[in-house]
Amino acid sequence: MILLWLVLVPFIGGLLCWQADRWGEKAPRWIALITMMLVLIMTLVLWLQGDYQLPAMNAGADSIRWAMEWKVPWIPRFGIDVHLALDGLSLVLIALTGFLGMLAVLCSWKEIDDRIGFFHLNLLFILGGVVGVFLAIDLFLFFFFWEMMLVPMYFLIALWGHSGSEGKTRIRAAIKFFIYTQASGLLMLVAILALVFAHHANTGEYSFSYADLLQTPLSENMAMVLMLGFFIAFAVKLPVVPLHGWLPDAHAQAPTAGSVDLAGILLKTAAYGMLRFALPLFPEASQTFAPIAMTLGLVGVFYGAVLACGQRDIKRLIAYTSISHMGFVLIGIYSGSELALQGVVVLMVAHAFSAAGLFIMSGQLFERLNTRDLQEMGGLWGRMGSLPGFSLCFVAASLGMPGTANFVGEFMVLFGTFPTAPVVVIIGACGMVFAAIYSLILMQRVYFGPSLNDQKFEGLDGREFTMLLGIFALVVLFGLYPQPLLDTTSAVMGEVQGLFQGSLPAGSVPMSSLAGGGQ
Amino acid sequence: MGVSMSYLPLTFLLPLLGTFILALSRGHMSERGSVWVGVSSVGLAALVTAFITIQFMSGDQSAQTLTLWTWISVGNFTPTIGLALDGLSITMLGIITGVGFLIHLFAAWYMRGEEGITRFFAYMNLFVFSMVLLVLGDNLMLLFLGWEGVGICSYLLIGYYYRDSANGAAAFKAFLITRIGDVFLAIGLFLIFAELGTLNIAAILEQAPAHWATGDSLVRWAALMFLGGALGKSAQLPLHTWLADAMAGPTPVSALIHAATMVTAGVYLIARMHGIFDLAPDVLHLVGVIGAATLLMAGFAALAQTDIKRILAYSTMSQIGYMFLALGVGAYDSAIFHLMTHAFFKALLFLSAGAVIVSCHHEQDMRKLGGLWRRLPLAYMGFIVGGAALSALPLVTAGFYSKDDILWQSLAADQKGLLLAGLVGALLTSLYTVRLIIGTFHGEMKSDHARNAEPGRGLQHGLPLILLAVLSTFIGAMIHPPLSGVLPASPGESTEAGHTALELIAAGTAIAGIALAAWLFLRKREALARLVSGGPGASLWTLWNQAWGFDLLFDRLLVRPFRILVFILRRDIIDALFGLVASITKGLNAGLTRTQTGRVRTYATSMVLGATVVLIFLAFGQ
Amino acid sequence: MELAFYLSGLVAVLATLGVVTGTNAVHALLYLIVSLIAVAIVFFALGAPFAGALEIIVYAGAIMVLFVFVVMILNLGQGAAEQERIWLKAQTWVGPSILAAVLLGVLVITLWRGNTGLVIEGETLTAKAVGATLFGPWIIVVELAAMLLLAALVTASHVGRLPSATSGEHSGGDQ
Amino acid sequence: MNGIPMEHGLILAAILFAIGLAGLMFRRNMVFVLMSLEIMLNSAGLAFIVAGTAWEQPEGQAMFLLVITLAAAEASVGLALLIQLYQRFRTLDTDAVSGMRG
Amino acid sequence: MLTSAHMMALTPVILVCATAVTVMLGIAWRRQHAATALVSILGLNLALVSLYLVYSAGDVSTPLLVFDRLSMLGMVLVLASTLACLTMSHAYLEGYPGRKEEFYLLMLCAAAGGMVLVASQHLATLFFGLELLSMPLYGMLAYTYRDKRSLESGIKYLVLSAAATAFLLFGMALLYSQSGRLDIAGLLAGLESSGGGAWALAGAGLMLVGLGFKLSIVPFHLWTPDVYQGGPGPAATFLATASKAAVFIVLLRIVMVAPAFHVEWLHTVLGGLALLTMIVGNLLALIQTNLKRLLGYSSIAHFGYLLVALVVADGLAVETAGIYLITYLMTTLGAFGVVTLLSSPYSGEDASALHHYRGLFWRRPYLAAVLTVCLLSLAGIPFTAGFIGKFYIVALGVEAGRWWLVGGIIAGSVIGLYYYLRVMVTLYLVEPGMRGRDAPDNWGMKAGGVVVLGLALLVIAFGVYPTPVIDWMSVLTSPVH
Repeated sequence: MILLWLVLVPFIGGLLCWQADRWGEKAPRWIALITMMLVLIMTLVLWLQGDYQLPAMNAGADSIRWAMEWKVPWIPRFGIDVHLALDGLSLVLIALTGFLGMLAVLCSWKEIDDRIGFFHLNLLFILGGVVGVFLAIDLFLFFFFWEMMLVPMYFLIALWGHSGSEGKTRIRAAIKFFIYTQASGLLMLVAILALVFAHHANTGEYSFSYADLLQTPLSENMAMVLMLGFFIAFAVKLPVVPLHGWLPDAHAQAPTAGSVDLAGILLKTAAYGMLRFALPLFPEASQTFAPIAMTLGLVGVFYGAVLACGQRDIKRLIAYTSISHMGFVLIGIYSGSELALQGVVVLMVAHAFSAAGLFIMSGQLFERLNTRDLQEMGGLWGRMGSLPGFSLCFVAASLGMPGTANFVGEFMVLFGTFPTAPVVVIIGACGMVFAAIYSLILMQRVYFGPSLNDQKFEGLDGREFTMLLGIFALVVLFGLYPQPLLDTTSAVMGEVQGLFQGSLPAGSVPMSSLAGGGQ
Repeated sequence: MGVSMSYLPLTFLLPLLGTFILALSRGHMSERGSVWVGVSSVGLAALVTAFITIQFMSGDQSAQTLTLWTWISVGNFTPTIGLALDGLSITMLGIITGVGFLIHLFAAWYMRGEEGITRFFAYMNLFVFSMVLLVLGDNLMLLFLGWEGVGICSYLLIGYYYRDSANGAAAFKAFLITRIGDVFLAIGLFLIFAELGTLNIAAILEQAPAHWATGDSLVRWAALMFLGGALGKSAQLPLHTWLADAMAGPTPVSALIHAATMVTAGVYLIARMHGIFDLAPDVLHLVGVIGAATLLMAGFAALAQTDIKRILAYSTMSQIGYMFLALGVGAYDSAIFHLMTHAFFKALLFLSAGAVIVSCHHEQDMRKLGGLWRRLPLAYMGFIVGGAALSALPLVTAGFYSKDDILWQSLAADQKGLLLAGLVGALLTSLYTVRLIIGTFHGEMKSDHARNAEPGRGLQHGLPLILLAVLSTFIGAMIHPPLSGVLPASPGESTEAGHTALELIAAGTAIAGIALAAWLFLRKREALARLVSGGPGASLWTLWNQAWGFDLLFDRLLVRPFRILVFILRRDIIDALFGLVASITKGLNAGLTRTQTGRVRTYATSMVLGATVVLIFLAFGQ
Repeated sequence: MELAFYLSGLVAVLATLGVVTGTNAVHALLYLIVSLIAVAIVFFALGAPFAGALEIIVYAGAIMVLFVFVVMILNLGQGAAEQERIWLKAQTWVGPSILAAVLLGVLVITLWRGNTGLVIEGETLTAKAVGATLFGPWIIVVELAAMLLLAALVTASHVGRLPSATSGEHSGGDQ
Repeated sequence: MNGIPMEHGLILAAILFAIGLAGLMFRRNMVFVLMSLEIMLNSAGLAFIVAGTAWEQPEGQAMFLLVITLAAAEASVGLALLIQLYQRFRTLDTDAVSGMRG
Repeated sequence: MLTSAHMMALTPVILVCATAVTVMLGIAWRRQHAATALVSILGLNLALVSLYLVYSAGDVSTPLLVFDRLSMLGMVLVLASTLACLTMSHAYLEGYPGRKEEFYLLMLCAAAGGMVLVASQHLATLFFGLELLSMPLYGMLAYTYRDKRSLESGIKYLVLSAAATAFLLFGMALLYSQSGRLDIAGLLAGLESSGGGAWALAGAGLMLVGLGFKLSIVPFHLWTPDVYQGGPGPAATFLATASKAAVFIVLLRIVMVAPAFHVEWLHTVLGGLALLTMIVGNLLALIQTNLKRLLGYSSIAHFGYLLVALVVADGLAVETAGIYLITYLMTTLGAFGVVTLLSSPYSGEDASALHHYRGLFWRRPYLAAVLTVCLLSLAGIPFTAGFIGKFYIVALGVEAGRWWLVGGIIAGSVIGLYYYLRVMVTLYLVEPGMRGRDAPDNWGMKAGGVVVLGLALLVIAFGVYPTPVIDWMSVLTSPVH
C-alpha cells in the first residue's frame, strides 16, 4: 500500500499546491517541499526497513522477486493490473526523485514568481509520473506513467521557460520535447502490444504483466523488432545520439527546476526502462544488438562532447554534456557485465547530482546576470561569493574527477565493459579528454578571463548554499563510499546480468581482439 | 600494524581539513587566518610525516598497509581506500610534506596582499592532500584519485590569476595534456584489472610475473599505457608542452607542483609499477630514450628563454628526463634519489625566482632584470646554490651525487647512447644555469622594476630559502631514501668498473660547462647577441625559444581540426536533419491547405475525383 | 416499348445536357422539365407507370414549379444570363466534364462487364403493389418521411424568410 | 426483341448522373447547382426503377418514392437557402460564398 | 404488420419523434425557450430510459430495423450526444435575438434520424435515416443565417451532402440491381451466392463515397472545416458527434455482417483511405489558427483512425470501434462545448480564433481546464479517455498486423500533438497586465457549464479507470445474444 502512496502523494500534493495558490505565495512552495520530503522520507524508511540484497536468482522469469509488491486488477479485459513493485533499483531511483524533487522546489523558490500554484502542480505531477514509472511493472501501467509525465513537463517548459537564443522559443522547445518523446513512446506502445498479442497467441490470455511477458517465446526477427521498439523509446529519452535533438532545446529553455528534473530524473527513466524492460524482455535480441548500442553510446559520448564545446548558451552546453554522459550509461547497460551495470546505477545517480548542480548553478548565474550567453560572462570568479567554488565542484564532478560519484560510475562502467568490448572502452576512455575540454570551457568562459565590468554580485544565500553543499556532499559521499547504493541494487543488477549473459553464446572472446592488435 | 600507521591518515587528512576550513569560510576569513590555516595544516602533516618516518626507519622498514574502508565492492572489483607505506612512499611523503611545508611558508610571504589568498591556500592544501594520496594509495584506483586530484589542483593554481585569459589558457592546456596521459593510465588500469583481476599494487606486482611471460604483448600494452600516463604528468616528450606555460601560476605553485612534486609523479608511477615494466624491457628502454630525448630537447629550449621561470620550467623537464633515463636503465632508486635532490634544489631555485619576481614587482623577463645580486643577496644565494646543484657542481652539491649516479647507472647498464645524452645534457644544464644567473643578477639593471627592487624580509621569506639551500648541498645528498627492499636492484650495484672515470668526466663536464658559460655570457655577450640577431643563429634561437615548435605542431594537428569540427557541428547537424522532417510536414500542410479553397465547386470536384479513383480501384484493381 | 425507352432516354440525356449548359435559368428549367418528362416516359416504358406519373406530378410539376417560382422572385434579368456566359468559359467546364466523363466511363464499363443478364420485360407493376409495400413493411419509412418533410418545412420556413420578415424579427414575436 | 437489358437502363441513369455531376462541378450559379442535384437524384431514382422493374419488385418504385420525397425536401430547403443567399450576398454565385478557407 | 414487440422496440424512436412534435406544437402555441429546452431534454431522457427497457427486452427485428446490441450502443451514443448538444444549445441560444425554438425541433428530428440510422438493416431505412439526420442539419447550420458564415456553411453542407446522397443512392441502386434485395442481410447473402459482382462492387464504392462524405474521409473531407467553422456551435457539435457516430455505426454494421464485403480489394481501398485520412487530416490542422476548423480537421483525422476498425473488421474491431467512438464523443463534445459556451450568436462569429483563447486559463480556469483535458484526450495522452481509445486502435492494428496503418496512426498522432499542444499552451499564456482569477461569470450555474465539466471528468475517469466502459462495451459489441 505504501507503494501506492508513493505514487499518489505527489499527485495529491500537486493538487493541493494548485489550490493553495490562493493562500499566498509561500503556501504552494511549502506544500510542494513537504510533499517531496514525504516521498523521500518514505523511501528512506523503506530503504532502512527492507532487505534489498536478495540473493541473485538463477535466470528465468519465475525467479523475479520484489522487495514489495502491490497489485489490484485494473482492466481485466486485457489482464491489465495496477501492479506496483519495488526492488533495489527502483528504490534508489525513487529516492533520487524525492531528493531532486526537493531541490527542484527549492531552486525555483525565487526564480518562479507567477502562477506559483500551477507551477508546482506541474512539477509534482512530473515527479509523480516518474515515481510511477519506477514502480510500475505492468507494461500498460508503465507506459501510462511514461507518457503521463510528459504533459506537465511540457507545461513547465512552455510556460515558465526562458525564450532561447536564435529564435528558439520555449514553446517550440516544449513541443519538440513532447513530439520526440511521444512519437517514440507510441513505438513502444506498439511493441508492448505486439508482445502482448504474441503472448496471447501463445497462451490464449491477455496479460501485460512483466512476469508473464518475460516468458513469451518470440521468433528472432520479431524479438529484434520489438526490442527496437522499446529501445527507440528509451533511446530518445536517454538520449542516444541521432535522437537527441529535443534535449538541448528543452534543457536550455526550461526553467531551472525543469532542467534539474529533466537531467536528473527524466533521463534516468530511460536507463531504467532499458534495464528493466528492454534487456530482460529481449535478452537475445539485446545481446545481438549490443555492439550497435555500444557504438551509439560512443557516438553519443563524442558527439555530445564536441557539440558542448561549440555552445554559447550555458544551459545548452550542460545539456550536451548530458548527452555525452548518457553515452557511457548506454555503453554500460549493453556491456552486460555486473560491474558495468552497477556502474550504470552509480553513474545515473552521480549524473543526476552533478547535472542538477550545474543547472542550479546556471540558474543562479541567470538570476544574477540575466543572461545565459557565455560570451557575456567572464572573470566572474571573485565576484559571486561561493558560487564559483561550487561551480568548480560540479564541473569537476562532471568531468569525472575521482572522488566524485561520477568517477566511480564512469570507471565501473569502463572496467566492467573492458573484458567484453575493449575497443569500445579504449575509445570511450578518450571521452575523458573531451569531458575535460567541455567542462573546463565552462569554467574558463564563465569565471576566467577579463571581466566586462567590476560589478559585484550577490553571493549565495543560505538556501542556495545549503542546497549546493548538500548535493556536493552527496556527490562526494557516493564518490568515496558508493557501497550502500551498490548493495541495494546488486541483486537487481545481478538478475539483469543473469538474463543478459544467459543468452550469451558460450566462449565469448574477451581480450583476444586487443591481444591480436598488440602483436 | 605499527603505531605509525594509525597516524598515517593524518598526513592527508590535515591538509584536507585545511581545505575544508578555507573553502567553507565563504570568504569571511582574514588573510592572516587563511595563512595560518593553510600553512599550519601542511606543517602539521610534515610533523606527522617526520614522526612516522622516524618510526618507520627505526622499524624493519617493511611495507605496511592500512585499509580504511572498501571503496567499491562488486564481484572481484574491490578497490579499497587503503594506504601502503614503504620506503618509496615514505620518501615521496617526506618530499611532499617537507618541501611542501617550506613552500607553503614561503607562499605566505609571496602571496601577501593578493586577492583570494584563502582560495590559494585551499588549493594548495588540496594539492598536498591529493599528492599524499597518490603516493600512499595501495591500489591503482586510489592512486588514480590522487593523480587526477593533483591535476585539477595544478589546473586551478595555474589559472589562479584568472583575469588574464592567457593564464586560463595555460591552465586549460596543462590539464588537458595531462588528461591525455591520464586516459592512457586509465586504459592501463582497465587492462590490468581485466587480466589480473585486481588493482592492488602489491598484488599486481606479485601476480604479474606469474601471469605474463616477459615481453608478452599485453603486458607491453599495459606498460605502454602506464608510460603514457607518466609522460603526461611528468611533462615528457611528446606531452611536455604544458609545463612551460604552467609557469603562469604563482611561483610557489611552480615550485611545489611543477618542480618538486606533481611532475615527478610519473617517475613515481613507473618506479611503483616496476614489476610491469620489468616484464616489458623494450618499453622500459623506451622510457629511457624518451627521458634522454626530453632532457636534450628541454636543455636546448632552456637556452633560448628569457623568462626566468620558463628557463626553470625547461630545466625541470630536462631533469625529469634524467629521472626517466634512470628508470629506463632500470636504476629505479637513482631516479628516486634524483627526484628527491631535484625537489630540493629546484624548489630552491623557484622560490628564489619568486623572491626576485616579487621584489621586482612581478617582472620576470631576464632582459629587464640584471645586477640584482647586491640588492637581493638572499635570492642570489639561493640561485647560486640551487644553480650549482642543478649544474651538478662536483662534491659540494646534492645534484652532483644524484646526477652522477644516473650517469653511472646508464654506463653500468651499457646504454652508451643514453649516457652520451646525459653528458650533453649536463653541459647544457650548466650553460643555461649560468646564463640565468648572470642575466638576472649581474650586468646592469635594465628596468625600473629592477632598480626599485625591494628585498624580502621575514622568517617566511628567509627560512625556506635557507633550509632548501642547505638541503641542496651535499647535506641533502646524505639523505638516502630507504628504497632497497622496495625497488629492484640497480644495474650499477653489481659492478664498480669505470665509476671513478665517469665521475671525473661528469664533474669535468659540469665545470667546463660553467666555465664556458661564464666566458660566453660575461665576455662574449655582444658576439652572442649578434649571432642570434640574424641568419641561421636567429632561426635556431627561435626554434629553441619555441621549444622545437611542438606547440605549433599540436596546434595544427589537433587544436585547429578540433576547433573546425566544433565550428561545423555547433548547430547540431543531426538535429537539423530532423528539422527537415518538420519542414516537409510544413510544406505538405501548405500544399494541402491550398485545397481548402472555400468553394463548393472545388469540394464537389474533389469528391468526384475521389469517387472516380475508388471506382477505378474497385473496377480494375483486382 | 424499347423504342420508347431509347428515344425518350436520348431526349432525357439531351435535355439534361441543355440544363447544365444553359445560361438562362428559366430556359434551363424548361429543359429540365423536358428531361423529367422524358424520364417519366422511360418509366412508362419500363413498366412503372405509377412512378412515371409521380415523376410528372411531383417532379416536373411541384418541384420545378418551386424552382420557377424562386427564379421569378429573384428576377435575375438579362445581366444574369450574360454573367452565366462569362462563367461558362472552356477552362471552367472542360476539366470537370472530363472528370465526369471518366467517372461515367468507369461506370459504364463496370455496368457492361458485370452484366447480370436480367432483362426488363416491361411487366407493369401497379401502384397497389407499391402501396402495399410502402404501407406494409415500410410503414416506418413513411413515418420518417413525414418527419423529414417536417424538418424540411421548418428549415425552409426559418431560413427562407424574406427581409421584411427578418426586420420584423427584431421587434420580437412573429407567427 | 423482348425487353430492355437492365444495363441499358442503368447506363442511361449513369449518363444522367454524370451530367448532373458535371453540372455540379462547373456551374457557379446556385440555381443551376440545385438543378444539377435534382438531376443526380432523379438519375438515382431512375436506377432504382430500372432495378425494381428488372427484378419485378415493387421495392424499386417504393425507393423511388422516397427519393422523390427527398428531392422535394432538398429542393425546398435549397431554395430557401438560395433566397437567403441572395439576400445576404446579392448574388447567386457559389464561388462568392467562400469566406472560410484554408 | 407491426407487432406490439415491434412497437415496444420502437419506443425510443417514437419518443424522440413525439418530443419533436410536442416542441412543434409548443412553438405553435407559445414560444418559450426554457420550456422548449426542458421538454426536449425530458423527451431525450425518457428515450434513454426506454432504451434500457428495450435493451432488457432483448433483440427485436422488424423488416427494416433491428434492435440489437449494436443499435442500442448507437442509440445511446446518439441520444447522449444530442442531450449534450441540446444543453449547450440552451446556453448558446439564450442570447440569440431571433427565434430559438426551432433549433430544438430540428435537433430532435436529426436525433430520430440518427437512431433510425443506427438500427437500420435495410437500405431504405439506411437511406432515410441518413437523410433525416442530414436534412435538419441544413437548417441547424444555417440557423443563425444573418451571420454570413453560418449561411455559407449551410449552403455548402446542403449542396455537398445532397451530392453525396446522390452517390449513395446510385450505389444502392447498383447493389439492388445486382442482388434484387434491399435488406442488408439478404442483399449480402444474395451477393455471396452470386459471387460478388462488378455492379455490387461499384455500388459499394459509390456508397462508400456517400457515407465517407458524412464521416469526412479524405478525399471527401473538404467541406468539414468550413462547415464546422461557420455553423453555430451546437450544430457543429452535433455534426461532429451524433451525426458521425450514427453513420459510423451503420458502416460498422454493414462491414460486420457482410461476409461478401470481405473482398480484399475493398479492404485495401478502405485501408488506403484510412491512412490518407489520418495523415491528411492531421497535416491540414498543423498551423490552423481557428479552433473550430482545427477541431474539424482533428475529427477528420480521428475518423481516419476509426476506419482502421472497419479495415480490420475482425477480432477486437467492433469493441475497438465502440470504445473509440465513446472516447471521441466525450472528448469532442467537451471541446466543442467549451467553444460553444464561449461563443454567442449575437456577438457575431463564434469565438473560435485562437487568440480568443489566449490566457483563458487565467480568466476562466475551469473552462480552460476542460478544454485542456479534451485536447489531451484528442491527442491520446494517458489519464484521458483518448488514450484508451488510441490504445485500442493501436492494439487492433497490431493484432491484425496492419503495420502500415499502425505507422499511419503513429505518424498522425505525432503531427496531431503539434497542434493540440499549440492550442493547449495558448490557453495558459499570460498577456501583459492580465492576472487574477475566474472572471465573475456564473457559468458554473448554467447547465452547459455543468455538462462540459462533467464531460471532462468523464474523460478523465474513463482514462483512469476504463474497466466499466470496457466491460459494457464488450457486452454490447459481442455477437447477438
